[in-house]
Amino acid sequence: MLGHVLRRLLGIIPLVLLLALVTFALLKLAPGGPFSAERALPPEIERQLEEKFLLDRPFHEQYFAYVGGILDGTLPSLKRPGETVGELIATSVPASFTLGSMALLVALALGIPAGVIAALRQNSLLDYGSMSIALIGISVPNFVLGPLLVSLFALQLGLVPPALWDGPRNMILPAVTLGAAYAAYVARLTRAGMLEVIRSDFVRTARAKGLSELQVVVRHALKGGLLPVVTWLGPATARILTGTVVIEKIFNVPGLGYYFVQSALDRDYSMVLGVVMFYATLLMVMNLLVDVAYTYLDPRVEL
Amino acid sequence: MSDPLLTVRGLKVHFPVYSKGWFPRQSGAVKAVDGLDLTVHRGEVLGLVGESGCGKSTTGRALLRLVPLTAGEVVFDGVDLAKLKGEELRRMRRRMQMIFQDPYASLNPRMTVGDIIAEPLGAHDLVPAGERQKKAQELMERCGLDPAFVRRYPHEFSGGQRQRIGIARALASDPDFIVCDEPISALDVSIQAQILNLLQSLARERNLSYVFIAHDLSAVRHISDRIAVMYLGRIVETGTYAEICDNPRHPYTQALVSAIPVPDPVIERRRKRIVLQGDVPSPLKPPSGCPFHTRCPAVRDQRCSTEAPRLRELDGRQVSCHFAEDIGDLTGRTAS
Amino acid sequence: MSLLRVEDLHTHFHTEYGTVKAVNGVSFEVDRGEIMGLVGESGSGKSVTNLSILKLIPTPPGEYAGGRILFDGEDLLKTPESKLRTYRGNRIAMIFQDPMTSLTPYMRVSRQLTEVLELHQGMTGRAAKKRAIELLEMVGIPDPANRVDSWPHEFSGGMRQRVMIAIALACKPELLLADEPTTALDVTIQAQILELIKDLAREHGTAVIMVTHDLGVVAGIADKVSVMYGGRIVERAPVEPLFASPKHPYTRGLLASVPRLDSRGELTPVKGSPPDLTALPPGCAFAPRCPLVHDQCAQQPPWFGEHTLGARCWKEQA
Amino acid sequence: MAELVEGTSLWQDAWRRWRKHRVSVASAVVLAFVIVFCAIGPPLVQAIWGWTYEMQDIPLGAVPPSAEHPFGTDQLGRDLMVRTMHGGRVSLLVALVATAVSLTVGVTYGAVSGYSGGRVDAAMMRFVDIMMSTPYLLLVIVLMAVIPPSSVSFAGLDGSFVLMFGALGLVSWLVLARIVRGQVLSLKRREFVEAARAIGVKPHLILFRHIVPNTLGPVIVYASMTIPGVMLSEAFLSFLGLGIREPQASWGTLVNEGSNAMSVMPWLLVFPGGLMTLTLFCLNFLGDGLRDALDPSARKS
Repeated sequence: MLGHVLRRLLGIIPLVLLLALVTFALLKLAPGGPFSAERALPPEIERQLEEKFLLDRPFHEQYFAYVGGILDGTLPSLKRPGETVGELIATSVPASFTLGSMALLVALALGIPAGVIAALRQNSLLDYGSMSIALIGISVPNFVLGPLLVSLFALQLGLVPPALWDGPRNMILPAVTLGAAYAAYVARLTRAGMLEVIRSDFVRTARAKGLSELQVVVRHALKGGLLPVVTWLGPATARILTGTVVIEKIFNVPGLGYYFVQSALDRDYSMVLGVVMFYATLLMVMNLLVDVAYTYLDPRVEL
Repeated sequence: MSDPLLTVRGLKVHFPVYSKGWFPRQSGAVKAVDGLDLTVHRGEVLGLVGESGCGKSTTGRALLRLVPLTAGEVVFDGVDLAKLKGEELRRMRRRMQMIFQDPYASLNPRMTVGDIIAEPLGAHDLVPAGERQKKAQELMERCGLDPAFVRRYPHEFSGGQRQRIGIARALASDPDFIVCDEPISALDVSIQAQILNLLQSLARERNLSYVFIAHDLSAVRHISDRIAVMYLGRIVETGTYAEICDNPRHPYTQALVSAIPVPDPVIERRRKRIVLQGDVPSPLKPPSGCPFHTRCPAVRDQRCSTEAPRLRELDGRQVSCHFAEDIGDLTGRTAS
Repeated sequence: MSLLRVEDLHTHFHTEYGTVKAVNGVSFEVDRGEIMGLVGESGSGKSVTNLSILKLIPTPPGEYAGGRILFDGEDLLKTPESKLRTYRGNRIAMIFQDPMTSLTPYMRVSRQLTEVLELHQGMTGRAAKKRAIELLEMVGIPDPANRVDSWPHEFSGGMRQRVMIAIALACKPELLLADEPTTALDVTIQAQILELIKDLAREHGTAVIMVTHDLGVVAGIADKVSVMYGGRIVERAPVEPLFASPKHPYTRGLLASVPRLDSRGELTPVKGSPPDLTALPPGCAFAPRCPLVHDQCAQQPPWFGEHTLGARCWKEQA
Repeated sequence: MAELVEGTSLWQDAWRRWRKHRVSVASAVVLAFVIVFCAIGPPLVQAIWGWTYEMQDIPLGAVPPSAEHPFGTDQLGRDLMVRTMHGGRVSLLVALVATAVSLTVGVTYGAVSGYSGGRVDAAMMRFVDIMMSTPYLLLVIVLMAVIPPSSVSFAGLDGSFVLMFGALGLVSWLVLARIVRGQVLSLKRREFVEAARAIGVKPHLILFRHIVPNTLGPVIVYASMTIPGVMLSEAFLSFLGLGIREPQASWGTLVNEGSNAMSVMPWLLVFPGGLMTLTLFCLNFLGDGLRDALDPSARKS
């Protein structure tokens, strides 16, 4: 088990490097460079800048220099003089991370109970109601929901400040906006998973033992019913990572996501590369964690 | 008995097992069939019995070369199927057919019954396209189905009727040889006899040869001329139905026969059973020596665990047990 | 008085294709220490009868549409759920057909055993564990002390069925409901399991209802037999007369259509197909397939005494 | 001979089941209205009022909905209704084409992988695994950000469209490839395919008569669920300013503009956002109904 986890962790390294290579190649292949797009930059200065950032070197030298610089944290941003990629990521990650994990929490805290109840009361009004709400929840894009929530709760009711990021009270709206669709999705997954388990033979066995309905659900059904949700957590991380990009824009959250889009538009090679590598590592580690969690939940699965 | 239609020698079917991980490597093999010899004569029904996982279904598929063969030869009417390729093999399939266990899974749910039954006719260009449906209806009638239902779909039929469709399809190309893979075990008890009788009368009427695979020795006894008993990928005993069922010599056959309940309380309560201990070993790691020695009630000495017994002649049947002469009847009955 | 007395039980299922009368007026009784075989094909209502006794049919879509189930004098259909729970797994235990899916895959075998002991006997901790090991030993699991903490998937099918039996017997039930307990197993394993159930029933004086479609199994294990067809019991008899001189044409048909290991006589199949439970005929459900059918059969089903022996057939009573 | 009895195929069966799913049928009807609205709207508006989606009236500026401008106008005085219709055309077109791309790639890839089996299959699925464990949407963002649309314009289509078709098609085929592969693998082992081999049916007929028609159900279900996802992704990228570019409009870009002016000009968000949400609703409900009707495993419930 431990050996396997270590092997998987080591396996992440070449994958991240490969991904960095693809990204870097993409950036270089696309017409235009980081400084060519800018207005009225004398060729002399452009050449100086390119020299400074090693952009005149052969491709492989650049690649190794950039990746090395990211790994030891010394690579400077091309567009924000005086700041390194490492510092920029370090200062913007906490906001994104808080937002993402709160959204996930919202999703699980709303979705799981809703799904369980819908499954236990299958074909009841409660089931149809909550599942219709869930389907509606999936259908509202968060960039529509966000402004609506802001206008309702911040501008009309004045309950929370509209677009600030300076305290837990202000995190509610962004987290709910981001989490809503995932909550709906989790509810559907949980319902489907629970329905499958609740009809299985071993749940009938548990009832035949004389357990109460609550004991049957909690001890025998829940673990299996939640397996689809656990499987979903891996890809969910990826989606939440990109989801934060939009939310950060709507709510003016000083996080990593919007930074990333901006640097891609600016062709800030070092920043883009840094964020891609950071996100890729994070995502792969999350996937590994999900796989490990899975083996604990389902003893039949081996890593 | 007439000349052999099908002869199998040293047949092995191993399924590779791969290690987990990003770059899987073969880490072993499930030895589903592991050195099997068999003969089927023209017009003969050979019963193939054994418990789940003994490799009987794989054997059935190997006889038609529906699974890749690891080693050995399968000679059908003088042609070694193991050496045939592509189109040659496909043409050979006209003469050998299969009836499957699961009447729900073995019919394409998106085709009409007529198209399903007529498919072999098209595959081998036996009947002009315009007459195929009519031929399918004749086959339906022969198999006890209402030919008016030729345009219905499989899901509109019951299990027993579906099995009749499967039989009609197998007959369409007028084969000499049919592998019946547990054709009745998925059916209701009251339907099983209908299908058994149908299979039996078809065999007589068309001089068909069957390999009839089942785990139910009673049904096998009913329909077979000879019976072969399998355990862990090998034949442990083969003989006429009476030899196998009334006077088995291999300890495994004896245990199997004694374990099958007889629907008669008077006899049932008098019978002595050989209750085998433990489970069938994994075909991934079959035991050394005789594959049955780990559960054998008559296991003797070192020889059983080191030397694999060969299938040899004994009183007219074939047995693979080192001590078949000595062990006698393990239930203590007097030999009849 | 009998330990269990089922009177005119009706269990229906409401589906989009109509009401399925799975159990349609079933009566029988079982005494302590007695093994009753409940024989029938798939869809005859035998498993639903068994599940109804413990009220394990999900409602909806199921419905207990009538009748009484008297267990030790108490009507289980009227017993409140909370009290019924103290019977389940305790005074009445159940084993199911498929041992591969009947144990919770996410729970160790030890926990699944101690759970019942905890619930019904208040045993906890080490005492419960010790008892769990004893139970596994009793059902013939080799090396139980080491295997008690295994996961179910580490056991073979036969071993899992033994674990199921150990769970069922944990509280020494008065009534054991066995729902095709050997159908999914190989014959050599079936022989082991049947011996086990027989011995344990005799030892503890447990009443057993053995649901099966295999007449051979019944012949070997049961004291008396009820044959079901189309949601009703069509014949009731002690085991020997049932096989020696079956009265109902369906029973006769079944016996004549099952191949036997000890002979190779001609098989006479029952013609036709099992009935559609959503559209049962008003008269005898077997009439469309019956060789002896006459006018009377199409009307009222023949009268059949609640607990008398015999066959539910006009021909038989005439 | 007796009269032939006609059967009902599984497709007819599914159709009957789907028709019972009222919400799904209603969604299909609404969806049809939305499509017609977007498709024939722009020429109609032009004929009645004379507006086109790029026609500006800067002095007019942003006005709330009125009889003349049912949805109001934006800051440049462009009629919002015709822009919403046009945006709908673009969004729906992108979703359809990208889904078609993903279907083509995914079905081919999955079928080849599943049908070949063995090492080819293992290698092909490894690649999908790797792709799935990377934040490929970030790569799409990079792609969309750095490639100038003009460099990829194709057959008269705006480059930003082509880029969007490709980018979204390329990221959404992964799951589909897996589903198709799983289907093909299990179908290959199903007895009726084995039966076809035993009969001696020619290999290409096995594939096209026995395997392909039986994968179609899950593929249709998945495709119906992909369309709303792709539409959302398009809007998401356009919202970030990476997709469809001015003067073109999609629902994503319109919502982006609208959300910036939410507090003062709510109609700018409400109309395109509302229509888009309605469309997504209907697509999701439609997909749900199709799944219930076509997916044999879900049918049991």
